[in-house]
Parts: sequence; structure tokens; C-alpha cells
Amino acid sequence: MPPTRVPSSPAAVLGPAAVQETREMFYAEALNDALRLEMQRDPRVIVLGEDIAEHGGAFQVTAGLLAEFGPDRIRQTPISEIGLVGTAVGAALTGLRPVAELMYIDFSGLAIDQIVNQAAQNRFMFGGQARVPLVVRTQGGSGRGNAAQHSKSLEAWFTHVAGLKVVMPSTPADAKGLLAAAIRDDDPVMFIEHKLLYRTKGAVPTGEHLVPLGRADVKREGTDVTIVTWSRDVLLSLEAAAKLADLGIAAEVVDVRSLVPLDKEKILSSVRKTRRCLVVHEAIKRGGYGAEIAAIVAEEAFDDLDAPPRRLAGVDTPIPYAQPLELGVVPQVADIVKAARELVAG
Amino acid sequence: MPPTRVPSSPAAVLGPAAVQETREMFYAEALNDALRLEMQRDPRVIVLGEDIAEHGGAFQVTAGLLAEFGPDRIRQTPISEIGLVGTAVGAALTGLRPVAELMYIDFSGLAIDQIVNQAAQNRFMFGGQARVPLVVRTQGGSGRGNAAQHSKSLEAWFTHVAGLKVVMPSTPADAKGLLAAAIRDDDPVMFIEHKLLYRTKGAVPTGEHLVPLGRADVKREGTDVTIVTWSRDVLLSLEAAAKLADLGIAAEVVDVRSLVPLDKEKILSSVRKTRRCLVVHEAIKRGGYGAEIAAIVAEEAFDDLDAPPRRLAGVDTPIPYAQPLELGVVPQVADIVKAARELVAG
Amino acid sequence: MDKQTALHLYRVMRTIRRFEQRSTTLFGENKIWGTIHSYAGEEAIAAGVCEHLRDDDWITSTHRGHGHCIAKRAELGKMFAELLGRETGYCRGRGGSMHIADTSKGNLGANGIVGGGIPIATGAALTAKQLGTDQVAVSFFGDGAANQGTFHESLNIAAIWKLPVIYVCENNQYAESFPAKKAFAIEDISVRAAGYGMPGVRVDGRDVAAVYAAASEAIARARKGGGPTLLVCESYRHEGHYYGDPRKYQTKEEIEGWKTAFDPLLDARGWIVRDGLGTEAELDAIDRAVDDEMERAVAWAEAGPPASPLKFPEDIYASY
Amino acid sequence: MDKQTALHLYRVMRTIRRFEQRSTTLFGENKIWGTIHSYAGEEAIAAGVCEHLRDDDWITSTHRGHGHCIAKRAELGKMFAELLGRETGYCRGRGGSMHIADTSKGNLGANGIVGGGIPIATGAALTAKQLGTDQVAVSFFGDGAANQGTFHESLNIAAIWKLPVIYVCENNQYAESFPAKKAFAIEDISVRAAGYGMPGVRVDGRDVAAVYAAASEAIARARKGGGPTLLVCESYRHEGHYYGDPRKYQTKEEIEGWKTAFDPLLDARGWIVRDGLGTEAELDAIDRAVDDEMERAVAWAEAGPPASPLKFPEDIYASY
Ligand SMILES: Cc1ncc(C[n+]2csc(CCOP(=O)(O)OP(=O)(O)O)c2C)c(N)n1
Ligand SMILES: Cc1ncc(C[n+]2csc(CCOP(=O)(O)OP(=O)(O)O)c2C)c(N)n1
Ligand SMILES: [Mg+2]
Ligand SMILES: [Mg+2]
Repeated sequence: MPPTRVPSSPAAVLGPAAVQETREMFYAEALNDALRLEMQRDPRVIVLGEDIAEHGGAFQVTAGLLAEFGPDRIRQTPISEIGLVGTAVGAALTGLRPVAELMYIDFSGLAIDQIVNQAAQNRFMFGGQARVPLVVRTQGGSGRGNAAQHSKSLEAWFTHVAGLKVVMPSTPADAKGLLAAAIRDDDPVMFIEHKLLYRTKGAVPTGEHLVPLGRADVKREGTDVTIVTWSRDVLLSLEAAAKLADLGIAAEVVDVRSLVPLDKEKILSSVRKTRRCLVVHEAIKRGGYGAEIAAIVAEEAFDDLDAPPRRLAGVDTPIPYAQPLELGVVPQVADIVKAARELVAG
Repeated sequence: MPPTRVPSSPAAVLGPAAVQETREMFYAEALNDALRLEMQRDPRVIVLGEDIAEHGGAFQVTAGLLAEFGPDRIRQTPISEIGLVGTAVGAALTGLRPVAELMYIDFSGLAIDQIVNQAAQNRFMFGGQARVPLVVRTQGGSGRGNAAQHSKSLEAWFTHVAGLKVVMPSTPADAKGLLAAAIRDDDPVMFIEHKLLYRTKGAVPTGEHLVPLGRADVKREGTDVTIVTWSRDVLLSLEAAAKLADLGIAAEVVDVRSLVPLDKEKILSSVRKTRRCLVVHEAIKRGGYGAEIAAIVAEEAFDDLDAPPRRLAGVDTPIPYAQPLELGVVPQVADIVKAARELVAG
Repeated sequence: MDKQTALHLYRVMRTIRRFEQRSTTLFGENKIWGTIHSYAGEEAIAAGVCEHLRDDDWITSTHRGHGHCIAKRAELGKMFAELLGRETGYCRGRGGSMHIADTSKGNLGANGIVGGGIPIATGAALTAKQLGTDQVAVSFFGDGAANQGTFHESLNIAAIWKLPVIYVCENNQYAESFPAKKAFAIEDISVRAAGYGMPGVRVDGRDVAAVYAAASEAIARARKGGGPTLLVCESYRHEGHYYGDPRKYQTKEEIEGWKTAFDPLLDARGWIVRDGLGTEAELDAIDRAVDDEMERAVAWAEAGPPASPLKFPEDIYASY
Repeated sequence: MDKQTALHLYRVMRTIRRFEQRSTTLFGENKIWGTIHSYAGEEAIAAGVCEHLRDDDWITSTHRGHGHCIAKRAELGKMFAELLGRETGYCRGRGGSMHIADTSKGNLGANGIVGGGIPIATGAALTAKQLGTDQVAVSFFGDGAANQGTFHESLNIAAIWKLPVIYVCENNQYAESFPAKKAFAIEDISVRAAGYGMPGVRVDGRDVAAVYAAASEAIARARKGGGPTLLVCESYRHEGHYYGDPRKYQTKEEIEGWKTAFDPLLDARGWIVRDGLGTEAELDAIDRAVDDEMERAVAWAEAGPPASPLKFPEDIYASY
């Protein structure tokens, strides 16, 4: 069931009367704000994870929450990924609304059995007896010299799991609104941040702010080519779009935001307009979620296309340590510009 | 680097002088034969897994090996998936050539950290110091009423990992030849069988038989539509092709065999010939490897296509228990016939 | 133990035994799809533990889950209906034998992943602690599961947080074909408890009174905030690992020897009569009542409609 | 202990300490990318254990791996070159601090996955057993890693197969910001060994002689086919978890108190001089020699060429 079409700005969601105050926040701060507000609103919301208490989380997303909510609700765990996620699954099944943090998505393999076999399949397998209001927050991506075991982009794994939702916000406002929505959602949600986004800034509504799952967002309008992307690559694509504008190419940037459910309609309608589609993501190309989107576009908008749908993605390699190599294996702004130009020319 | 083009029949690989005797074997027997021959040939080959000793493996693939090679080489392990796979990784790094069995691919999540972060990335991460000649044998798929935790098709996860190879044989002969090749390979290989194939039969060379990784195989030639598929769906597609022939449609069936490395050239040249591409797989459609193939075809053969590349795949749901429901969520012969007809008509 | 409890424990065990016999027959008649794992021989564990549990206490179960389900007071008809793939089954035919849950009675579900239920029970216990209730959670699992990472991580978490959870390890001497003697270099699994800082108790899993007593203490401690316990019950499964298991890893003598020596039902009949808690006639009457109940349940299940077609997304997502 | 061993142990420890100081400086100069984790304060463990290892014995290490690497006789220049992202580094700049291996000396590699190396060492020990050699494997890991499933599953496997592996748990009291006091409900991690049926030993990880003695026994037993040991070394890390850690979870007093009370280098100087195994002057000379060697290594590393561009598939696959 495709989501109902509703405009995606917060004001529009809340209705014109509720236009909200905003404040410049870092992405990490916006996430923190969402956690705080949801924890204030609902005592069943708890956070579990490693290093989330005094230290405030590896990326400071839980900073200050221990002081406000105490150690019972900010539950620091031993280094036991499957234990902590499985504990969160059990808690979700029995009345809490846990947010479990996996410090790096690279460690998610240690916990994936509980995410997939237990959380995601629970509703189906048991005939709908229970709900699993669980959020697994994690972060991925390269760019900090953390090398092959701390830099992967693994969203594709989770999109390929029936019963999971997968969300990847690109801006502070979306981060806040989507996290709040994920926490209120009754299904298990993989909420994937990007380590290079935490220190990016943007205007964020200060009060309650919800961005419904399942809605893409056109972050820039254009007519010549559609760039479909998510997470940090939205920022790079917007930079690329600005450069492309100088070259006379009007790129439309569609921020998928929620990979599952996917807002297919918004992607397809943009592609039908521009007649060209470039999918950009940081994860390695082979088996990446870009393939899913390119395949959908090819399948459903074939006759509307003036050029083959094209993917620009990470090189099929583990992430290297040395900075020049690291930068070389994932798409950069110049690569996006080049790919879009070729697509428009081709 | 695409693999060199070499004809794929065993006789052709070994040269005309070496045409081999064959014998009808079950798929499970053919695998057993490969293990036996490789263990006889190389004392460094050992097998680790659950239930593989006296019981002969959940699907009898290791039957008789305990008697022949003893408990030191047929190492039955406790139910400790990450422990057994990690032990195999360490053994592979230090001079053995282990074959680790994961009884169901559904359990692979428990061990995936060792497969991905340790085995697959080792060579790259450590600058090429070591080799990891590890085979992880497992099986997936639905069709036996084993429900949601014993029926998944998860190959897409492993294709999305840099450093892994992924093999999925459809016939007894390929099963034997690919397993032998995987064991001799110096990279970690995910070797994925299908539970409904074990009791299928076919002619298998009785002696040494190697099918190189990275080569697709045209299992049936045709001119009207290319069906790209792997594992059990090759059999269903061949059945469908026979039915399609009755309807006057000549379908070519390309058995991918090795998902990584992928024989892109053979797929593309078939598609360029038939101008129509249907990808068929049992795994759920969203994020499946069919998307990768459809995206490649769309990207690289766009102008040669008379119709959009199309995917026929599992419904995006966990596998249900009740048999009618179970049959309904994965492609059946009739579905393939229907999809191919629509594609040719469309 | 009072008479009522003794007879009730016997009845629960007898119900489990009969359920396993009946589902084995149905399987032989090709009415059940997939696999079933018989709990025959281990009845005293589920019965003795669950006797102390309220409907709002939680359990997590295993692939060998029928016994836990019955002891936690599930409806037999809905269980059979699930095995038969009916819409009237606990999971509307979507789950089958390895995935029966009954959340109305606190049964969070059987589990096809060995060790998969252990952290889930831990999480249920966290809910109880967090909400300040006196509910407890029990995780049933096998000797095989005690070698899974989930066992280790969960027991440690429960110990440091003093969660109200009881880890019941059913050592039936085998994990599929692998004997516990080979899978462990220790003889007594309960010694592992010391490594987490929780009490470890080992009991004869044939003796329902012993299980009942040990569980009583552990559950009472958990309810009062005293934290988790590892309770290891030594047992034996009468049947193969699954229906049709050729049991190449066992000798006929071993099987027959254990089956006679190790039968919780015979055992219970013995002491119930000996201690004057019931007569042979009373026990026979229970047997007959159970058999009747079972036939009614099977008939009800067989009359149920087949599983309804899947609905996307409702079957899979609460919202989409 | 003889003089030569004592002075060598001191030298190894001093080399590790200096390496950490020097790489910290380089990090501060923005020459190192990513993260580094200092082993300062824990030197006695790597030094005392590896003194017994041959080049064909294996180790697996951790994110805090420089010390293990040095004690296993790695070349300092190639280590620095790796930190600096040079082609001359151990991993040709592909790995960085968290992924240094030196297979020529049996170092199977540092590991960014906490607990990730434990099964790998277990597998190396399996190789030794399978090939009938007297090689041993040592897995170094932290207190935090002892709560990972890999710890549990590996120790059990090693115990039932009597593998020649020593599990060295470096309890530096913290896993990132989480104190061991809270992460365990037990005070002595070595008691876990009993749950697997292997010897568990606890030593003062500040005292290199104590570590050396305990490791000697465990390694000798392993070489002779006596199976695995869990060796827990009580220790303290002088620095933060990583370079730049604000250490909000510790007080200044705690840190300063431990740093003075718990310094394996000072400790060793004390007993070496006291027992007449070396003079202050000899030890000072070692310090200077180490410092010189370090500067030469840094200079060599800085002169190396940058990491070469990636090559597909060779960098990733042995064949493709
Ligand atoms: C993670 C996982 N590994 C392996 C299996 C296959 N399997 C099913 S039951 C079983 C044995 C379980 O042994 P134990 O825990 O002792 O339970 P029992 O069957 O004896 O009741 C195994 C290995 C599985 N279902 N899940
Ligand atoms: C699987 C996994 N979980 C979490 C982390 C993040 N992390 C890195 S080091 C560390 C603490 C490790 O503690 P310990 O094992 O005691 O080693 P120490 O750092 O104290 O040497 C954590 C949690 C990781 N790298 N891998
Ligand atoms: Mg068992
Ligand atoms: Mg530590």
C-alpha cells in the first residue's frame, strides 16, 4: 500500500496554524532532541547501548540524557551486541519502546539474527499476536579514517528483510522528525545515521516534529535529470546540483529518506518529468539498494526514459584507511557532476 | 576484471582427450563426492559444522565422511555458529582449507560478522599478507514447511560484501564442480545450496571435476527472451521454457551459477540477442540480487532492449508455514511462463 | 506438595505426552507439514516450572516447544490447528510447530533459532523491572543452546541488572546428534552460573517435584528483586530429534534403557500413589480425561478453515 | 628470572610505551588519520606473554594492538608507516592502526571488532593440532570482549577439542566508558574458565614477572597437548580509550592515583635493580637506545611513499 500523498514539510503536516519555531541544530543535537522529547512524552521509551551513558554515545547523540532520565532509562550495556538487541526485542514485545544503539553499522552483523529472525518476523510468524516497537539506531559510512571495520554502508542488507523498515535521514530536521516517528512506530525500524552528518547543521523545529516514514522529499527541483539518493549523499548531490546549474543543467534531487517503505511514486514521477535517473549511494555498488531503485525505474518508467538509469556508488572494496584512498572509493561531488553530465549528454 | 571466456562444459575445460565418465547422482551425493575427492586429494581440507558426523549432515551431504576421514577432519561442533565459522577463519589463515557448514542460511546472521569483517576483508585490510581459503557451505529456500526461520534466501546479503565470492549451483554436476573449485579457491566463498535440490538427479562426472567460478552457463538456448536465474529457479525456468516452447516462445535460460564473480558478458550477450530479460529468483524482490542484474542490463543494454527488464521474485514477506501459502510467495513455473509471455507480448 | 498440585502436575505432563503422541500420528498421516520435535520425556520440566507462573509472567520457548506451550495453559485446539495450517491456529497457519506463541498467556513464542529466545526473555524481565511489577520471565532452552553466544551475553546482562528471569536449561543429553558429553568439557552445566554471578542449580528433570521445588525458589527470588537463576534440569528425550530422525548417533540399548529408567510420568505416578496424594484409579481417570480432551481438540482443529491468503502489508507490518 | 630476560622484558615494555608516546605526538600533528588506542599501562601483559612465543606461534590482537605487535617482534618502522598511511606500512596503508598484522611473525592481526580475534586464534590452534605441530596460539582481548558471544563459543570449542590456545584477557577496568565493575556481576573474570572446563588464572598485570610466569605455565601446557587456559591480567590503561577521549567517566584523582600506583615500567625497574638483574644506568641506557630506535623508525616511515592506488581485484581477491 503506497503511503497517502501528503506534503512533507512539517508545517504542512501539522497544518498551517502550527507553523513551528526552528533553531539551528547539529544533526547529532536534533537526534538528541528527538530522543529527549520522546522520552519525556512516553515513559516506556528507553535507550540501550554501549557507551551511551556518561560518555553520551560515540557521537554524542545521547549526551545529557543520563542526567535527565537516569540509568534505568539510559541503559548502558556490556559489549554484547546480540544480547543488547535481543533484550530490546524482548522489552519491545512486552510493553516498552526501546531504542537500541549499535555503535557502528559494521557491528550489526553480530546482532542481525535478533533483528531479522526475531524482531522483523515476529508479527508475521506469530499471526499478528504482538507488536515490536523497536528502533535500532546505528551509523555508517566512511570519511573518518576508521578503515574497513568501521566504515561500511550496509543499508541494503536491511532493505532485504521482510518486516523491517529502514530510514536514513540526511538533514537535522529530518533526523529529528524521522526518529520521533520511528519511535512511535509499532514496527521494528533500522534507523541509520552517517558519521559525517553529525556535525552538519540546519534549521530544526524546536517542539514536537514528526516526519512520517515512507515519504521521499524533493530537496531541490529540476527538469533535466533526477538524482535519487539518501543520507550524506543528499548533501553531496545538492552541491553537485549547484555546480550543474552553473553548467546549465537543472538537476532534481530526491531524498529517499525512508528506504522501506519506499516512496516509489515520488521517485517515478520525478523521473518521468526529467526522463533521466541517476542513483547515488556510498555503499558498494554490487548488490546495493541503488540497484533496487534503478531496477524499479527501468521496469516502471522504461518508456519515459531518454537514457539508461545509471548508478554511481562505492567501489566494490572494503574501505581503506589512508585518506586519499578512502576518498577515492566513494562518490564525491565531482563524480556526481560528471555522471549527471554524461547522463544528460548521453 | 571479467573472467576470461572459456567454454563451460567439463570436457571443454579439460580438453577433448579427457571426456569423463558420468554417473547419475543426487545433488547431495554430488556434493558429497566433491568433498570426498578434495579431502582425499588435500589433507588440509577439513569440514566443520553441526550434525555433520554420525548423522551425516541435515541433508546428508557429509554422509559417510566420518567413517572415511575420522573425527579430526569431520569436526562436529557445538551449536556455536560464530564460534565455528570464526574457528574456520583462523584455520584458513594458518594453513588449513576448511569447509564450514551452516545448516540453514537463516542462521548465517549469527556468524556473518566473521564472514564479513574477518574473512572477506582480511586480504584487503592487511595489505594482502594472508589468504583465506574458506568455504562456507549452507542452504536456503522454502518448500518444506520449515517456515520463516528456516526458509529464507539470503544470497543478496553476501553479494553485497567486498571480498566474498558467492556460488549457487543448480545441477548435481555444477554442484560437484563448483564445490571442488570453491575449495581450491584462495578466497572465502559462500556456497549456497537449495534444500529442494538435494534430491534432484543428474549426470555427474565421476572423477575430478571442476567448474570454474565466475562463469554463467546457458542451460537452454532461445531467441525470444532471456531468463536469468540461479539455483532451484533454473529448474523451474527450464520447465517454464519447455511450456513456452509449446506456445511458440523460445526462451533462453542463463544459469548465473556464480553470483560473485558475475559473468556479466554472458548475460548481456544473451540479452542483446533476445532483446528481453526476465530475472527470476526465490529471494524476496526488494533488495534482491535480481535488482543488481536488472540494473546492469538496464544500464548496459538499454538500447538493445525491446521491453523493460523485468524481475519475478519472492513476495516481500517472511515465508509462511501452511503449504498453500508457502507455494504462493515464491515464483512457480506458471508464474515464470506468465511473466515471460507478458514480456514477449509487451 | 498438596494433592491438588500433584494431580495437576500429573495432568499437565500427561497432556503434553498425549499431545506429542497425537501430533506424531497426525504427522504420519501427512497432515502436518514441515517438522515436529517431540518433548516426550521432558514433561516434568515445563510442568514443574510453569506451575509457578501467572498468565502475566512470560516465557520464551524453543523448536521443541509444545510442552512449554501446554504448561503455560495454551488451548490444545488452537495448537493443533496451527500444526494443521488452519486459520484458527495460534498463528493463523503462518507459523507452524516451531512458531507457536500465545501472548494472551505470556508465551512469547517458540523459536527456530537455537538460543534465540534467551535474550528475548531477558528483555521481558527488563520490562517487568522497568515498570516495577513483580512479573518474571522464564527462558526454556536446551543443552545445545547453552553453547550459543546469546546464552552468555544474556546471562551476564541479567546478572548485572538483577533482572527477574529464570534460565531453564533442559539438558536432554543431545543437541540433534551431538551428545552433551562431547559438546561440553564440563559435566554440570549449572557451574556456568558462577561465571555471571548468579545462582546455578541442577536438578533431576525426571522428577517433577524436584523441578517444582527448585523453580519455586528461583521464581520467588526473582519476584522479590533477587535477580536471575540458572536452573539446569537433567533430562532425556524419548524420541528422535525430529519426527523421522534415524538416530544413527544412539544405540537401541541406550534408547530403551533411558526410556524405561527415565520417564517423568511413571515416576510421578509412583510417588503420587506412594505418598497417598492420589490413587491409580484417579490417575487413570486423568489419563482418560486428557485423551478425550485431546480428541476433541483434534476434531475442532481439523474442522477449522485453511489459513487465509496473505495480506500485504497487514500480515507483515503494523502500519506501512 | 635471568638478567637477559629481565632486561629484554624491560626493553619490550619501554619500546611499547615509547611507541605510544610517539604515535600520540604524530596524531597531535595531524599526521595520523582515524583513531589510535594507547596500550600505555598494559605493557607487561604483551611483553610477559610474547616472551614465550616463537615466530611460528600465532597471536590475535585488538583495536589496542600496538603493544602485542611490538612484543611479537614487529618492525617499528613498518608500524609507523602504516599509521602514516604509507605504502611501506604493514598493510600498505590499507589498514591503519586498528588493522596491523604481521603474518611473518605469526601476528594474525589487530581487530576492530571487539571479540573478533578470539575465534580466529582458536582456529589457528586447531591448525596446530590438526597438523600435529607444537605451535600455540594466543588471543589477547579486553574485559569488554569477555562479554561477547565469541568469547563463550570459542572457549567452549577450545576446551572440548583441547586446543593449544591461551586466552589472555586484559582487564584494564574499562570497556570504553563502561567500568568492569558494572559490566560484570563477578569480581574475578577468571572464574569463567570453570564453566568451560579449563584452568583459569588471574595475575597482577602490572607485574611483568608474574605475567611471564603464568604465561610460561599455560603455554607449556598447551604445547604439550594439555589444552587451553584463560589467563586474566588485572591492569589499567593510563590514557583515555582513544586519543582525545574526554574521560567523563573517570575522575582526575582516579586516573592520577592509578597511573602512579600502576606502572609496569616503574615496577620492573624496581625489582630489576633490587634483585641485582640490572642497574639504573643499564636501564637508562635501554631507554636511550629505545628512543633512538624510535626516532629512526619514525624518520624511515615518514620518508616512505604514500599508499599506492587500489587495484581491483588484486587488492581484494587472490583470484577473480
Ligand atoms: C542457530 C541454530 N543453529 C542450529 C539449528 C539447528 N538445530 C535445531 S534444533 C538443534 C539442536 C538443539 O539442541 P538443544 O538446544 O539441546 O535442544 P533440544 O533439541 O535437545 O531440545 C539444532 C542444532 C537451529 N535451529 N538454530
Ligand atoms: C563488536 C564491537 N562492539 C563495539 C565496539 C566499539 N568499541 C571499540 S573498543 C571498545 C571497548 C573494548 O573494551 P575492552 O574489550 O575492555 O578493550 P579495551 O579497549 O579496554 O582494551 C568498544 C566498545 C567495537 N569496536 N566492536
Ligand atoms: Mg538438547
Ligand atoms: Mg578494557
